[in-house]
Amino acid sequence: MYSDKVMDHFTNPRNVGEISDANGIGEVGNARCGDIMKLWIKVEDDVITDIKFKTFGCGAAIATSSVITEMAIGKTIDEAEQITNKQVAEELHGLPSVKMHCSNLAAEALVAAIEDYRKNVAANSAS
Amino acid sequence: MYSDKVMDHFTNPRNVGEISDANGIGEVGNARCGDIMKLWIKVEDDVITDIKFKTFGCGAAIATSSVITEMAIGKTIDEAEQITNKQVAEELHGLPSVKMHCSNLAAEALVAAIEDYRKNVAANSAS
Amino acid sequence: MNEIYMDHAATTPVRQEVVEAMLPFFGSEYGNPSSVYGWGRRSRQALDQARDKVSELIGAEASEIIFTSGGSEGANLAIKGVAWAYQTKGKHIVSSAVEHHAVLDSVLWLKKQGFEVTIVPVDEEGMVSPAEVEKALRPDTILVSIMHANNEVGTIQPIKEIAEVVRGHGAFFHTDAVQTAGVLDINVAELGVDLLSLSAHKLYGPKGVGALYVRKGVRLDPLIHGGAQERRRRAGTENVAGIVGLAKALELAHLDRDEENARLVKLRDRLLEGLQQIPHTKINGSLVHRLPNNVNVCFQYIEGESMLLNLDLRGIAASSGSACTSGSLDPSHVLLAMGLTHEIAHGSLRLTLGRDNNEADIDFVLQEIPVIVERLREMSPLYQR
Amino acid sequence: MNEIYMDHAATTPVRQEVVEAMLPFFGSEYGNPSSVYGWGRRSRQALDQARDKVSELIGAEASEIIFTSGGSEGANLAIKGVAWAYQTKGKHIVSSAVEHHAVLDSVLWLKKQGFEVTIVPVDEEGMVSPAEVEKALRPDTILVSIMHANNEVGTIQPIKEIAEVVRGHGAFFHTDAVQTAGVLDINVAELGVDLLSLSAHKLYGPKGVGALYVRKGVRLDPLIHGGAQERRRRAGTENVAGIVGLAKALELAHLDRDEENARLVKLRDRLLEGLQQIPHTKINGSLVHRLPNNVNVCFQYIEGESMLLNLDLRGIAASSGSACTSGSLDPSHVLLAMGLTHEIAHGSLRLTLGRDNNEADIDFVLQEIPVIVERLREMSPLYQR
Ligand SMILES: Cc1ncc(COP(=O)(O)O)c(C=O)c1O
Ligand SMILES: Cc1ncc(COP(=O)(O)O)c(C=O)c1O
Repeated sequence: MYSDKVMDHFTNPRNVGEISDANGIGEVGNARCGDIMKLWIKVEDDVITDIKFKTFGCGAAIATSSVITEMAIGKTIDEAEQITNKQVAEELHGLPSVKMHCSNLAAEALVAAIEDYRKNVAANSAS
Repeated sequence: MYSDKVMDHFTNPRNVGEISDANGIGEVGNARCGDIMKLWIKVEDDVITDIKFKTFGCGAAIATSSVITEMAIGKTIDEAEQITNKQVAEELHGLPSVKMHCSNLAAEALVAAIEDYRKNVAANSAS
Repeated sequence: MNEIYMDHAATTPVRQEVVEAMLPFFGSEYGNPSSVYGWGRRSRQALDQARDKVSELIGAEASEIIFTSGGSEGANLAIKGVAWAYQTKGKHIVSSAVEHHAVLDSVLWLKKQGFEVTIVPVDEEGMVSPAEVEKALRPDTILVSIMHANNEVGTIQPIKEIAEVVRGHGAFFHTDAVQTAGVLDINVAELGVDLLSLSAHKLYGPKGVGALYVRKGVRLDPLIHGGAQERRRRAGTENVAGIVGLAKALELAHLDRDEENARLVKLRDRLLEGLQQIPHTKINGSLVHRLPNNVNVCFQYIEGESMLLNLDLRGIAASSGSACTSGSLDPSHVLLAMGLTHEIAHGSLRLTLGRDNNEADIDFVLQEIPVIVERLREMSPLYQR
Repeated sequence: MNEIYMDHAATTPVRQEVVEAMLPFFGSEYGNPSSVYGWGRRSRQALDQARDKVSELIGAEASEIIFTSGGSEGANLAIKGVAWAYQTKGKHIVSSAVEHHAVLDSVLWLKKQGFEVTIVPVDEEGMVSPAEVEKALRPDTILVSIMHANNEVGTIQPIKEIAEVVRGHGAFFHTDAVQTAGVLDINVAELGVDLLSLSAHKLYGPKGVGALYVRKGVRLDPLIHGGAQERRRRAGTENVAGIVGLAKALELAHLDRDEENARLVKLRDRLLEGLQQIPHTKINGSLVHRLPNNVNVCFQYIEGESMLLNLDLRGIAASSGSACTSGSLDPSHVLLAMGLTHEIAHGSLRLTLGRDNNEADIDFVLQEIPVIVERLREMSPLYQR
């Protein structure tokens, strides 16, 4: 069902955990649907220098969370914001069609984290 | 499907043919339904001394024709008239249920032959 | 006693290679294809491969194949499924007088449920004409079902021409290809059909499994509701072994189809010729548009079942349109639709050849049949020399 | 890697004796049971014997058995068949919230066709109460369908009591015994049911074959129209090999049912006990009225499919009511009907034991699961130690 790459990220997820001094946090999904992704990012000079995740969800949810941390790290937030769920799926060499929608929330989580970062920055500069 | 006794009568039918000087002939069934039985009887002193048949029909039709000739021969016409289709089936150790009605016309053919004989007698004594 | 099987239109033996392809799925590979673990994935893979193979062999896409429990389910699903799904669009269905009961009785049942039905007649060779189908079409016709070749008399219908007529009217077209799958070309694009049903046990595969082709875009209400199998169009844990067997059998059939058909046509024609020597004998069905393996004759003055029993006593397995073999009073609806009288139709005999038959079989049959016919005629009150 | 199969509620391996009983019917005994000649009669005889055996084992008469293509077809035939046959008498049907989709979706489809449906709730153990069924019955109720035991949580329903209630109201009663055939006593007279469906592949027989018991006098419209097979209630050339396999499997199951159940209960309870040691774990279903082989638990804060994948990586085959295994968004309708929240229902795991499992398997599973649960919880944003 899953590609080898999905299984690799599922069995050895990269960047699991939290960042205590994160300056952006994104959370998407809800427990009702069986998928929650939470992403922590650390942004320095507009570049994502650290990223960690925690995910409640199926194999696809965990693998997409893991792979997006690899895709995002080192990118500027403007670049990272452009990553789509489709690209995430492609990076994993495809996902089963039933998983494309319900369990591939990674790009949305990343966007949410970046938005949170921007809000924090705006709040800080305003104060 | 058929009992050994049916197959015996089907493969070695008794009394096939016609009786040239028969004094009773009975025919029942029709080609539309796929079964026609014709019985010739020779009656002497109210006793059936000879009987022959010709049948167009399935295995059950041929076997019931054959067995009724054995059952009837030597009987008085009053006795022979009492033979039922059910008795014919029993004599053959049973018939498949789908065959009970459509292909077991033997008793009716015998009754028809006896009636024909009676008519002939009446006609002869009247003349 | 030497047994000669000449009833391949009724069913066929499962080829050894087919049994071998099936065996693992009774043994170690018993997983449910819906399961995520290894056993399940391996079953799923076998299922996917079978689907690819079947779809490829009939010129379809994998997603257009629904595996069924056989030809009858396939025809029922095609007909009732389309009828239910499109009942708001129209309630008129067209079929022919010589269809298998799986089609005819489905259509007649729908009639009881409020659909309208037109049964197209056939000519004396059992042929449906595209013009008659055209005449039957109405603006509210949603489905036409005409078989590819007839199971009794072997007449092959002009499916391509009929399909064109039907397409022109915007109705869907189902063909029952149970007798032609593995024998003729059933490329669905070539034929131009929207639905096509086939059955494994008629093509040297196992009983109880079949396939229904449904062109992409054609909606169906399921006949069997439940799990999400077969893209929610046919519920039930998949008969993995059977499906693998079906795919293998169809594949094998295609390997040497042309040679085998040529061989069968020769045997068939030898048999037909020999039988025509018997007086008062009528060949049924088209001599031109005919399945390579089908012989169907009527012997006047005798009844089919007693013929079959006598053949069986000599080790020959054959079939008849006789009423008595089906337990009904009327003989074959196919022969009657072709204009035969009841009397003659009762005396029909069908011999259908297969891979296991050879010339010696034909000669043996041709030696036995005249003797049996003569014997039964001697016994028949209808026969006057 | 050692593979441990613990998903016997999904499907079971075919027992060797069953395969051996089936093989002749792929080989030399390929006749169509409707044929009059030797091959046909031998197939017919095998079919008759299988029917006798199955009917005897469930306390029915041979004429009351219809062979089907599995549990889903059986349930569909029972429900739609009775609904169609008795629609002039009434159009109300009762079922429960925890039925298999083969039942639920049949009933819901009939609703779309104009029937009325009442779905009876269950308690937190998944139990249907006879009183609730009684409340649902109306003068126009023609059919009630309540499963014998649930396939997810293993809860055994009080079928006898429910049947009594239904009989008192003059409706017919169908039970889906797919999970109990071969395991519990399914004597139809004892249970008091009018219809009962079962499936071979759940009891160590082949996939794609099942049986439906229909009490004498209960009418059915066929689901599959066509030939005169199965007393005109289910058309299609019979899957002789499969039917022989079903009968053999059911016979074998009955030979040592009590010993095997006792063995399974021991294993099951050892497993249940071990799993309860894991914190934030909930056992689902009744602990008293429970199938001998069923374990169903929810691990809070984690999702079922990721659990299954991890188990699979360690060679353990299991199942989940997770939404993600079915491709839907909602988790098991059974767990939701029992009052579980979506969050918790997503984290369910079903382990169903069988003949091939032993104590060592249980111990291995009990060693692996806590590690996996801990690892997934570490990864879960919902989990706070
Ligand atoms: C309770 C129940 N009913 C019906 C079915 C359907 O049986 P089958 O897969 O044989 O169609 C199943 C299993 O899938 C089941 O567990
Ligand atoms: C033309 C035709 N259609 C349908 C069927 C039904 O197929 P099955 O017996 O596999 O259900 C048959 C054979 O019985 C057939 O010959």
